[in-house]
Amino acid sequence: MKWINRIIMAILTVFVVASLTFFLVRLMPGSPVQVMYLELIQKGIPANQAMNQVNIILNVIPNEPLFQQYIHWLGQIIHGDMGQSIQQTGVPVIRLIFNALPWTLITVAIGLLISFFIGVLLGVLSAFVRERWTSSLIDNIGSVAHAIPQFVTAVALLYIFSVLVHWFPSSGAYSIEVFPGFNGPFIMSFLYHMALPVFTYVLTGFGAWTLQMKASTVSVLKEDFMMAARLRGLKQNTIMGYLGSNSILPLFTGLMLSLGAMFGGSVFIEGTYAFPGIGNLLATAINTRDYPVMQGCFILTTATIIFANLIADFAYTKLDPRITD
Amino acid sequence: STNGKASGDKKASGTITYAGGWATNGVTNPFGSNNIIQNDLSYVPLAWYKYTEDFDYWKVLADSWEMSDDGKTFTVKINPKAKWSDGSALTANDVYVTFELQCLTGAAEGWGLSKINVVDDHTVQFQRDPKTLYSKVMFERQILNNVAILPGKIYEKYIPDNLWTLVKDWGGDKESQATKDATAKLTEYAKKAQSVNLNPKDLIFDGPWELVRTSSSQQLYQKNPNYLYADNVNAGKVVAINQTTNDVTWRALKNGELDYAGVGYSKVVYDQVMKVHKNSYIAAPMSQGMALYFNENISPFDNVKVRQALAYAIDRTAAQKIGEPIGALESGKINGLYKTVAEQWLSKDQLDSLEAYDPNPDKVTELLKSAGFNKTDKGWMVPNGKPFKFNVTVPNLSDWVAGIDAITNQLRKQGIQAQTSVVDTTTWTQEVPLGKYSIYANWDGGSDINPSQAFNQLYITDNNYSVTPSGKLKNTATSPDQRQEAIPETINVPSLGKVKPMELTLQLLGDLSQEEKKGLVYKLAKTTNYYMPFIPIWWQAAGRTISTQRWEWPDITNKPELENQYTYHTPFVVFQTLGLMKQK
Amino acid sequence: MRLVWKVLKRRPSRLVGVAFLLLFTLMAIFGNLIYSHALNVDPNNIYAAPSWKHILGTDYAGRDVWEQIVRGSTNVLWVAALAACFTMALGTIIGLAAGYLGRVVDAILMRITDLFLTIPSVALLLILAVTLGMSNMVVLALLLSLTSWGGLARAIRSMVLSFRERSFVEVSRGLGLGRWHILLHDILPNLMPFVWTHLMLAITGAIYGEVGLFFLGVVPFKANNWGVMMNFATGSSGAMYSTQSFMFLAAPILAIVLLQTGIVLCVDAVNELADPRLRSSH
Amino acid sequence: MENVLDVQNLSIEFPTETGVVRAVKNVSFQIKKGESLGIVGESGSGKSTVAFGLFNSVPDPGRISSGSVRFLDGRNFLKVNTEERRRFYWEHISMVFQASQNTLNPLLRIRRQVDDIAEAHQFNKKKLRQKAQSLFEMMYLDTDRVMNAYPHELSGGMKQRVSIGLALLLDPEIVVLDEPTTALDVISQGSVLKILNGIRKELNISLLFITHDISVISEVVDSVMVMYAGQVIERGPVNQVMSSPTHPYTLGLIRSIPPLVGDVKNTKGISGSAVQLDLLPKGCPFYSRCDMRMTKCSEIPPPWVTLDNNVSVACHLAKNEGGDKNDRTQEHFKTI
Amino acid sequence: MIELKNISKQFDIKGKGHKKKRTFVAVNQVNLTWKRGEFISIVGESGCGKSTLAKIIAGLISPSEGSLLLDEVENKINTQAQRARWAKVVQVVPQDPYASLNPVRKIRSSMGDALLYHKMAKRNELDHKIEEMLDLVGLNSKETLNKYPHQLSGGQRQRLVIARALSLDPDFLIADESVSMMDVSLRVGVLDYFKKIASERELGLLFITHDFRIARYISFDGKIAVMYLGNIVEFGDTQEVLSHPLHPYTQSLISAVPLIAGKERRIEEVIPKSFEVGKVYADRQQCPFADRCPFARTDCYEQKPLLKTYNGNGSSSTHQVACHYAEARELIENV
Ligand SMILES: Nc1ncnc2c1ncn2[C@@H]1O[C@H](COP(=O)(O)OP(=O)(O)OP(=O)(O)O)[C@@H](O)[C@H]1O
Ligand SMILES: Nc1ncnc2c1ncn2[C@@H]1O[C@H](COP(=O)(O)OP(=O)(O)OP(=O)(O)O)[C@@H](O)[C@H]1O
Ligand SMILES: [Mg+2]
Ligand SMILES: [Mg+2]
Repeated sequence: MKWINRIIMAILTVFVVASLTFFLVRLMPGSPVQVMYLELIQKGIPANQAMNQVNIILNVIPNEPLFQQYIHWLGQIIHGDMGQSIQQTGVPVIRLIFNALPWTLITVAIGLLISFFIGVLLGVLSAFVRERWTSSLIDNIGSVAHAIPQFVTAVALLYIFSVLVHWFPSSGAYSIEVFPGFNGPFIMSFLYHMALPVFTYVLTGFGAWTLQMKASTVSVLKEDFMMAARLRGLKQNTIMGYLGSNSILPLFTGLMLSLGAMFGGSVFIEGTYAFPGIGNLLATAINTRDYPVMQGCFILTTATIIFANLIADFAYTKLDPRITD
Repeated sequence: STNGKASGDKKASGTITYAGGWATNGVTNPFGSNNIIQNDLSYVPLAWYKYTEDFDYWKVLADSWEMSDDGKTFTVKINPKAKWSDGSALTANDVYVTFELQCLTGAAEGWGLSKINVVDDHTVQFQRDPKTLYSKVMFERQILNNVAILPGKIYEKYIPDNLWTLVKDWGGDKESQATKDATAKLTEYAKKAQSVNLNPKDLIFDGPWELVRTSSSQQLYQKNPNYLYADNVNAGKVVAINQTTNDVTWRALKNGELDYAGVGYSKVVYDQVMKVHKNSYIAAPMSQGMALYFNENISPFDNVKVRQALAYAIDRTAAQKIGEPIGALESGKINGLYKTVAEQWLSKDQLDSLEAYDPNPDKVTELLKSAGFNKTDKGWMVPNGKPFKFNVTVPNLSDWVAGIDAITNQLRKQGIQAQTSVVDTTTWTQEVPLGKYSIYANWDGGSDINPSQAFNQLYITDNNYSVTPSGKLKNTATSPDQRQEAIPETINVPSLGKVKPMELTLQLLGDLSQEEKKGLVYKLAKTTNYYMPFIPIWWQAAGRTISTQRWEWPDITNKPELENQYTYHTPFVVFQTLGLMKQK
Repeated sequence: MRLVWKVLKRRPSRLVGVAFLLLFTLMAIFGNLIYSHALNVDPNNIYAAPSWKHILGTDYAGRDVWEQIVRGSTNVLWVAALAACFTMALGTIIGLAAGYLGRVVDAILMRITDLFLTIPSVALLLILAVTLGMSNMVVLALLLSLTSWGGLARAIRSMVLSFRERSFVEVSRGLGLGRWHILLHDILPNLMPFVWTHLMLAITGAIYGEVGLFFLGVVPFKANNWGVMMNFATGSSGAMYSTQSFMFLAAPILAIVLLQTGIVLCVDAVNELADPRLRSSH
Repeated sequence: MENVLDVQNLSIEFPTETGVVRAVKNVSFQIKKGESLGIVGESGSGKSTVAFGLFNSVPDPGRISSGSVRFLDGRNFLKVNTEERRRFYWEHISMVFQASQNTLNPLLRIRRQVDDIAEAHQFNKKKLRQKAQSLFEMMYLDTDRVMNAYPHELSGGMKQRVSIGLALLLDPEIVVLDEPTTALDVISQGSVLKILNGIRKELNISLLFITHDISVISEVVDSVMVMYAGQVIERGPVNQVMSSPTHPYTLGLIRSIPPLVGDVKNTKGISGSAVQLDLLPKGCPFYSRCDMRMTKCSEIPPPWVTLDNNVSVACHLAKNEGGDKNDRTQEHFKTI
Repeated sequence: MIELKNISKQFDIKGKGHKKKRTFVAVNQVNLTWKRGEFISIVGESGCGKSTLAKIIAGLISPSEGSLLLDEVENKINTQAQRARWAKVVQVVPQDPYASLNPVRKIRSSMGDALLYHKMAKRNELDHKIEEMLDLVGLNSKETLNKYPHQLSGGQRQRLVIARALSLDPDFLIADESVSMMDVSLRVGVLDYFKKIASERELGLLFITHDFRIARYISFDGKIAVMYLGNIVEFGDTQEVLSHPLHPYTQSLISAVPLIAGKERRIEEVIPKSFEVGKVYADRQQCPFADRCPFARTDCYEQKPLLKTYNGNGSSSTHQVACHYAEARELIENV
């Protein structure tokens, strides 16, 4: 019951965000209709005719009041239709998104997992050696890595690994010469292309985990049950298990939340590496005022975050017996 | 099905990788508005224009062609050996449908195409509307060179039965209901034909390579064994990389990934790229540049003297060094024409009679003073005592920004409160015609090396007028502010007297003798040189980079027809067809 | 002052941090005074090597890189500081209101906060930046804060909720003190260490957002900004591709890294200074 | 009877930024088989630290600076290697913690925690679970429910009893109880004390019972040791110490307990504040709060004197023979 | 004089999982009269509603039912003004002296706040006032005023809290477990302060504790109320209740107090059937202690006993008990 409520709430939130962005993107200066309309007029087509043509080409009714457009859009979205791209006439937004999403999702997920893993390791390490210089070194590295903007790291990595030494490719998600699908060459090519984006996610991501894990571990280490476990003569493995499970648990919610942040960061990272994911799609859409695509990216990202949160909460109740719901 | 067809072909084992793609996630539809197929590679036109002298072509799909003396019919014979990639013959119907498609978008009507007749399987007759302002030469070039032949089978179904009636209506009175309806109908059909998404496997090709696969950043092509000149083609594969931003292409070039790229450079990158992988640079001419435009509705830029003073104040060469250091041509004498075109159309004396506007501080002072300006210790003041403000709006194309920045810096040093404002390109596109900016950077020149097009752009289109197919001028401005150039109908040019630039341009567009045209061009050039509706800063570099690491490219010294291919076509398509490229 | 020094001295990393921060602050304050004239474009001195005249060399237009960094710092730091202050104000006020003004207000404010937390902030920032055109620093700062107050508001709210149950608040209520009095005198001072620490982190966030916007190049710009420098260095000017132009690429990157490092290293010092419990427990 | 535990001169220090805190100083005591010893002292007097010292696992950053701890096997436990130490724990010495609510892993069911102990000490899991169940039953717990419960599902008193049960799981020779009742309600506390008393007698194990509330102790222990500022200041059979305390501090502790019957007039707290390790004089640590202090007390550390009634005490006032000491306790008795 | 008339407080407990919301009665139908100068101790196990009752009296939470009378005038505490006025009548000293001082404010501002707020002191005479207050509780104002709470010892903190409560010059003082966090040796000192100050100022003192020893010590000449699950189950003069407890719950509480060897001796013990405090919800009509009572009979489960005066052998008429089968016992005697 509670979960059904939450799911309904989540869907509602996505809807509200979608509606808000509907109006927001249309407030941007330079509407695509205007651009095309003026282009046509300059070609010598009379005003009303030009409007007509824009109407046909762009799949929008020009001069339609915003609210009417919204009602229109509502009708579409209820049928699960996100509309068609304005700039790439005739291409459904869904298709653009599904072309871009896998790349982002996979790189973000791998980046997240690796950074989480490294962060947790370093955090535990730092907690164990606390009050010593290694610990403060780890902490400082963690917080600095966390504070350096993603695009700075991305540019630096690009410079080093793609420009100075040509270890990694300069753009794209895979080489066109391999056949996309579940085959060795394709996977290798993909891994090769995603190395730098993933590396960037890891470098900018692990710091936060290190700090959180350290804080969490330090507080668990202070807990009486850790001392108790030691005095009970439990094996070192068991004790580390106690420590690990108790200190990682609070990080789970953050794990899912950071998925959203990383989706946001993809705008910078994918831009820098010319990696054809959601971030790139969004940046292009913003540049060309491709409203439906912008909205599509927005809705998708928001939905991903919201549902990731939902899953995190759900998993949390399963993992932590203290939360009974 | 298309996979591996050429795999046995020993000769065609090489791969050409080039940066040329622009589309991102578009449709595979060679007629589509976001087509991802590099049409040059997969679809060829009837003939390739050499861009040297009128009437000089390489035959591609066409065997022969002829323009009737009265200029009303143009007959083309198709090479009977021409085939589609699936082995079927390429016939007159394919050509017919291809040009019908052109009518849907209103393009063909613009050139004066009024009807097409299929004479036999390999002969097509094009009818030209004699009233049109489009010259015979241009008409011929459109038919032969500018349109790639698409498969008729695929597009037939998008052509309305009453196409030619609609085309006729389209050319009628602009205000009539029939014209409006026809336009609407045509656009609707065009849209259908353009937005359909075709699977590469269902497509057939008549060019040297067929599309195999696309990703969001690359396309893969494979040799078409049924291409008319397949024997000459020795590149088994072509990989096209999307040219989203220059730096992606630079990196690829620096990494030795590319055989060919058309990309601009900054000096440092140029030096680096040319050092490696046997890259070399071919400075292809291009008739586009960057210029400063004035909104002559806004004081003090309505004053010719102020504009001239600014021309004297700006060191264009210095700006170009910063904004477009590699491959760019100097703007030369300010006359509205591309430098080489001007040299071709104007005599040396005529050229010399034009003012050069080399940087000259004395002239600046003189002109501004005579315009009522005052120089104080705070810089120049306009006649009403306020500071002279020079605020240029630039779209965020970074080379432009850098160049304009250099100019504002120059002006500031001369006591003018100059400033650069950068807006994003979309906003800029929208706001320029609305007359929002007093000074702005914009593209310079028509899209053709034909002077008529250049002046058409400058004096008619940019002035918010348009030429109707029947040769009349029509004001398209929707508000007074929109007439941003606001060039008066009559300009009093010293040594020429009263000149009506718009009328002259209109005449230039028609069928005239070369001599008559040259006379008009001189008048217009002189007018431009005096009236200064814009200040050209540089001509854009259209340089191409080739790598001779894997391929040997043809020698272009003293072969302007080959050199021109770097500007107007994807050069290796032509070179491969002509059998001029060798693999290393 | 003695206290500040004492706290800083405790860890060398803090001193390093403060040194960086001080350097940039001085740059930001005095930069515009030293370099009051317009940047000098010099086509004959493009990508000059570092020299006494140009400490960090020159850029693609022959302009002094060091000068740009200094001018950039004014913009970057002002906007960041302003944005961080706005974020703090917004987050704190909303958090306090949600935590203290009863359930209805809480429910409404928290829904809004959740909404802002779930909307991908970078995307929102991009769209808003293009929409508003970012005509001046205040607008830009407001914008940056608009996308970043959510986390703080939520944290403040939960802290208020927990402080509300604390004994000393109960005592104050028992002493008959008014709600607002308690909020301002009992609860707020307890939040201040957190708010101060968060302020520092908000500055790093604002720098990230601001520089990032300019780096992406989707927004109009007039001012000198490290993001614009990076955009040009990685983009059109191609500074990335030659050792000759290395300084133009490296300078803004280094500036950002050093500034962020400085702030981060100061965070724990600020934390200690703001919290009397931490200060004297040593 | 032999000593199950023999502690000699145990000293424990905590290095801090302001200096070294000597939390435990030269503490020596022995516990015989089946005997139970109580340690009483104020907060901060070093009781818990002694307990952790027995396990050779003083919390960070503490270190054992000197002394020896010997169990039945006679080896110095402080020199035993880690693995052997691990095996020794719980099988020979176990502990019930001060805040034993928090000594159970919150993420695991009690059952699993029993299993973990079985695994660590290579016991049969099934048998050990049965053992645990029988122990829980002894403690008036609903065994099935408790075994399958997560710690947070149990009340404080229940968790405390579970902890005691777990401490007895491997039949250790000695169980250390660090304030096992402080956090409990009156009735729960009463029940726990009763259970402990019962088990002690039934299983004949030794107890080390630590508390700051001297009233809690008298029913459970045989002898008592009073600590102040890390030092033992009085030690002896519980009845002797309770009825005739020798050290002024012990006396003060007893006097601060309000009686349940009779007059309350003589109830009196100890003046001054609780143990402050950084303000100790050279001599007697209790000097500043003692109302019978003499000048020499601040200078000369009081000698360790064993009195007739088996009570040992570190106080300048204490004398092995002579009447005035007896007079004083006598007088004190009257006041109670 | 403060009178509680049928005061009840219910909390809605959120249902877990599918279970419905339940109403939990924290304080049930409590009647109590508390005169100026009178010392009353309230004893009971954790969770029995002692603090809730204290908060109701202090006006910190409003009762669900019943009324609060001050000098026979019904008193409502809804507005800020009423709360401020009531604050000068009743003050609470909370359990944890550390948590009840604002950790980030100096003692001076913590102490001065209320005085300024109620305009009982002007800003310029504030220091003087605070010094007076601190002198009263035996603290050196010079040493303490500029310190933060964590720089003071537990005993000092507790005295500060008392001083602060007294700063409004209330007529009644409630001490909620005020010494349970302190060391045994320091407790008596603080208790003495309470006693001394309350008698000097003729304050009514309501002392909440779970320890009978402390209850007896503080209200030696006063009264004791024993609470169980929100109900007052026994009420009477301290000596009387302790020497002859009537309710089985009181008896088992007293039985559980550890005795000091050589000073006290147990004569008889009453041990409850279970060591866990049960839960009683609003809908049950039974003796709340029935589930644990070793003497419970059938009607204990059916009918809820009311608090009434016990007229058994030799008891004074003030001794009240809520038990169907109340029986006086003597459990402990002096050695
Ligand atoms: N981690 C530590 N760092 C520094 N000093 C410590 C540490 N742990 C304990 N101490 C010091 O050791 C002394 C003894 O502490 P211990 O916990 O043994 O006291 P205790 O008698 O058990 O007190 P309580 O009754 O409060 O449990 C204390 O004064 C304390 O200051
Ligand atoms: N705000 C509240 N919401 C729900 N239940 C509450 C609330 N406050 C108290 N209770 C419940 O009311 C009961 C009585 O609580 P109260 O704090 O008065 O007990 P207490 O006798 O003071 O206990 P302790 O000795 O532990 O302080 C407890 O079971 C508690 O869980
Ligand atoms: Mg302890
Ligand atoms: Mg309570």
